[in-house]
Amino acid sequence: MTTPNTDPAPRLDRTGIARRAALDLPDGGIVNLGIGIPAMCADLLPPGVELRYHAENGILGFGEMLTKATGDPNIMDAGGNFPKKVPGMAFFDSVESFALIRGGHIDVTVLGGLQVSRAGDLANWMIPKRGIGSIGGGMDLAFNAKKVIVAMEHTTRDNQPKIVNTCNFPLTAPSCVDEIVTDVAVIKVTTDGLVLLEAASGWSAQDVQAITEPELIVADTFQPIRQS
Amino acid sequence: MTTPNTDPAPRLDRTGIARRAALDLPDGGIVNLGIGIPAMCADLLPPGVELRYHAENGILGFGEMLTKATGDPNIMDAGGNFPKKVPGMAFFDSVESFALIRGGHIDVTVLGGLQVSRAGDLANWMIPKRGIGSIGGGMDLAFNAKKVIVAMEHTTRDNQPKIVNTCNFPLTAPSCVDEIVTDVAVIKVTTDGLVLLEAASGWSAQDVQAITEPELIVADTFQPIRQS
Amino acid sequence: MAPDSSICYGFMPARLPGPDIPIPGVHLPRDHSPRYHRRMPRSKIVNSFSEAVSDIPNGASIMIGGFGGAGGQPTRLMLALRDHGANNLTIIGNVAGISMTTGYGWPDGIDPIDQGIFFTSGQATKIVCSFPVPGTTRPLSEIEKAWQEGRAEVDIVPQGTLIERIRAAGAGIPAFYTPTGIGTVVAEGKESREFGGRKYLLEHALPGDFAFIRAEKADTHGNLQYVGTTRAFGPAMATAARITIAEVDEIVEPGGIDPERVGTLGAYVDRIVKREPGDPYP
Amino acid sequence: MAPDSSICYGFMPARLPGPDIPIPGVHLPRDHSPRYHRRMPRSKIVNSFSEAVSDIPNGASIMIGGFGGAGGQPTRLMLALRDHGANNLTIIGNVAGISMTTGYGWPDGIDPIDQGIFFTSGQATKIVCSFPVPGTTRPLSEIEKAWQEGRAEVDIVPQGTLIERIRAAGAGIPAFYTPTGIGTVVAEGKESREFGGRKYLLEHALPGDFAFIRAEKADTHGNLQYVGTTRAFGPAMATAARITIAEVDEIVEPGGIDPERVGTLGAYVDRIVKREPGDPYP
Repeated sequence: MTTPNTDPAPRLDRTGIARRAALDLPDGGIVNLGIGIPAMCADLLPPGVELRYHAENGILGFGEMLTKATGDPNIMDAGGNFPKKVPGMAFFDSVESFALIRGGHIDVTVLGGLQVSRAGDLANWMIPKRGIGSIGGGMDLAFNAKKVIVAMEHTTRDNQPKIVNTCNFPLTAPSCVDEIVTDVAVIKVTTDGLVLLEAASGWSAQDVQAITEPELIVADTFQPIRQS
Repeated sequence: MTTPNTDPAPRLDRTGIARRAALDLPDGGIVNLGIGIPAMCADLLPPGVELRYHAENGILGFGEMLTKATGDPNIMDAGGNFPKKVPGMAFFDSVESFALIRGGHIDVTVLGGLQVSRAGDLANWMIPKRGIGSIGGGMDLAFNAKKVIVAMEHTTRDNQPKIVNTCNFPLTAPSCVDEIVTDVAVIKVTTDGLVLLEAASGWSAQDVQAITEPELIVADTFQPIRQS
Repeated sequence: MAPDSSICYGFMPARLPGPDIPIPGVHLPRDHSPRYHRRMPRSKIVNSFSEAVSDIPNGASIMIGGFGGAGGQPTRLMLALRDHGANNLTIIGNVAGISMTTGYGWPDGIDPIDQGIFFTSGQATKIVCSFPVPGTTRPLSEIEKAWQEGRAEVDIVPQGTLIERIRAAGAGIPAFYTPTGIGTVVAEGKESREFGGRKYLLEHALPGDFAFIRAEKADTHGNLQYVGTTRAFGPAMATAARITIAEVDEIVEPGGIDPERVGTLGAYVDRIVKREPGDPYP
Repeated sequence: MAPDSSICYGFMPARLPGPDIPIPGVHLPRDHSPRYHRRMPRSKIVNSFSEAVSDIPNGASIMIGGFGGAGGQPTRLMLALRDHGANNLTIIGNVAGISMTTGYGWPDGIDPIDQGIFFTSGQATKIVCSFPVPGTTRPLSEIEKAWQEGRAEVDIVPQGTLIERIRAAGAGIPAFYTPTGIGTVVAEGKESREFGGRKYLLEHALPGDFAFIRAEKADTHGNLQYVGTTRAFGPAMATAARITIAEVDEIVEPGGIDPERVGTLGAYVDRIVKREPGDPYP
């Protein structure tokens, strides 16, 4: 399937995707943000929402980031950034960090995606043509977080759908995704199929469907993508 | 089998048993001492020997004990005693404490015994007529310590053998005992059978055999029980 | 002596502690996996021990932290639950019923409290523990009495297996293999398997409905700091229960606990109750 | 692209790291269980990094602590092993080969070091890790290059499974079940089983011959204190190797580490080497 780019209106930028995903993070929740767009959510929370951030390398309760110049290599997150030491944080080892993840104690994780299937399968760790990839902590998060949000562009660079009937990239986890936030849509994964909740301003449900492989169910509450 | 008490000479007292067992504790080793006679070893070490004591409740590196009046209920050993806070000790939880035991990191444990069999099976946690008993941490120690020494009286109060062909008390662990130190003998468990290494002063090998159910192999080096 | 069926060695409680007992505010996640849905209240501080245990229903399983002696026991939560009066309880602890028979580190002049209080009161009908019977020359514990009279089931688990089963429940591990118990009564009726020439038993995760944890200090996020040997079963139990309640000497603002010294993450703690200063109980 | 057989997902290394490689001073216990016989030297302090790694034989498996970025990496031990020159090594790490391609927390002006040095040098022929390939727009890591050229096998394990397998090796657990990996390439060729309506994979303990651990401080008993996020894989690896070597900034007398702050027990540490003050490497 080749889809010419016939966008009816601009897509959100990466910040817009992150800002929308951030709206679904529960106040007071334990949250793990993947690298890339997911990590941007932290700076885009609605007012009054306070989260307890977890990073796989063994830190809970960080917030503001320092620069490489001001940061301490002994206090990092899993993406190689430098969290500021703030009151209420905790350090621990990888055994405890993954007991927290695997035990189902992460309320929400936001992950990047290469493909998401109709059934909520996620593929995000390997491009088949490279032949090798990095699983990291993402697979444990995808399998075990209470809620999995995928934040990604809706299509590949050559405008191929990333939301597909069946992933042909190696899976990170089957049936794990609860919600997909892209630059043109917010989609909920249900046992009945994918439900289109919101679309970018100027985009109709049909416009979103045109660049989405599985058939979308349009929600009764279908509305423009919220940004606050 | 009923054996009248025809002791040829006095037996060691509990202190004597502990003093002999203490001779086999390796300098610098990680050691767990059970309650009763085993715990007494700590005060009876030969000069120059320094051990790193472990207790199941999550403490390593203690030594001197305080009294209930001077002790702190927040720093206890597994037997309800009050170790003094000394340099180099460490506190940890039960997960780590039993990872240390089960992972084979305890060099020697000295345990009490109700029965030890010819094959080195140990029974020390339940008297069948009571119908119920306490397994505690002893089973993990018996299964997993690198070396298991049983320190006990050689016979029951009515002079029945506690070293038997087959234990009829519920087992703590099969084939776990390396060495038995009693009030009349030191016996090594080998694949060939029980080897009598030492006997109490005034006791011949035959005297020990008379109150021991399995046939004993007398070591070439057979000698009086060492106390230093 | 009670009938044989009232004693077992390391089996799951007859009623698996977990999602089948409704607890207000606790909901099952969509896939019925052992991922517990906790509330995320803005304040975890509860004003009294009685309030902290007030929603414990009949039939709940209660994990009791510490080792079993004086230090590290959540004594005030235990007394509150006794006064609350829920029944048909399953108690999960380590050394159980020994303080009341032997003292076990309790200061002179104070009557020791232990898990036996739930068997004296008749609230508990089952215990899962490693050490319920005092030494041979000691009087019977309240638990042993209840067992002898047929009022309670006793499930005796080797201590290392018990703590690892509790850790497994909190860590998303449904089952694991351990060498401990092969060739003993503990192995009866269980699967065993050889790895690298040695035999091991298959043991299952042991979750609980509520965990009572004793710590020195909590911050308002629920991070806990322990002291000395009071850790014991507490940190693992905090991860393995649907609702974890901490009994602490002090509540501090975030930052009042060194991030290097957090023994239990706030992620695991649902309620915090502060003890009265000068409480005579250890 | 290297042949298929050179990549796998969470299998034991072709040669099980463990007792079959003779290491001076390390003896098997009588029953061939995974209980390692450590020497009990009176002093664990070794004067140089080169001396600390001098007995590492060809074919050994080396666990490298930390997370994989700047903080917590035992960089001086790694460089000493590179200079020592043992070959046919299996490296066990987490994030691997990423610092040298992306910086990953390293200070500006210093060329980053990571596990890739053993693949550049040709000493390592296998790696077990979770994250050996940098992001799609990044250059190839030394590990990926070695794999592409058929010089190295790569075994990619989900991070939570990797650390739990290492912990299991140190904790006497030969195997456990985890949900992570079901329905993915990670599950291929592995046993799975249902517990409580959910499917889980059977995963096996992963021991090592040597562990390189980075800590802030050691006392002369070998107790280690970690700082911040430098813990990561170190504490578990220290328990899982036959010989554990700690690279520390400071060596103190017993008592110089708060007993509440010991992150790795001295029981697990065989050798301690102090870094030079002012070492520019993080």
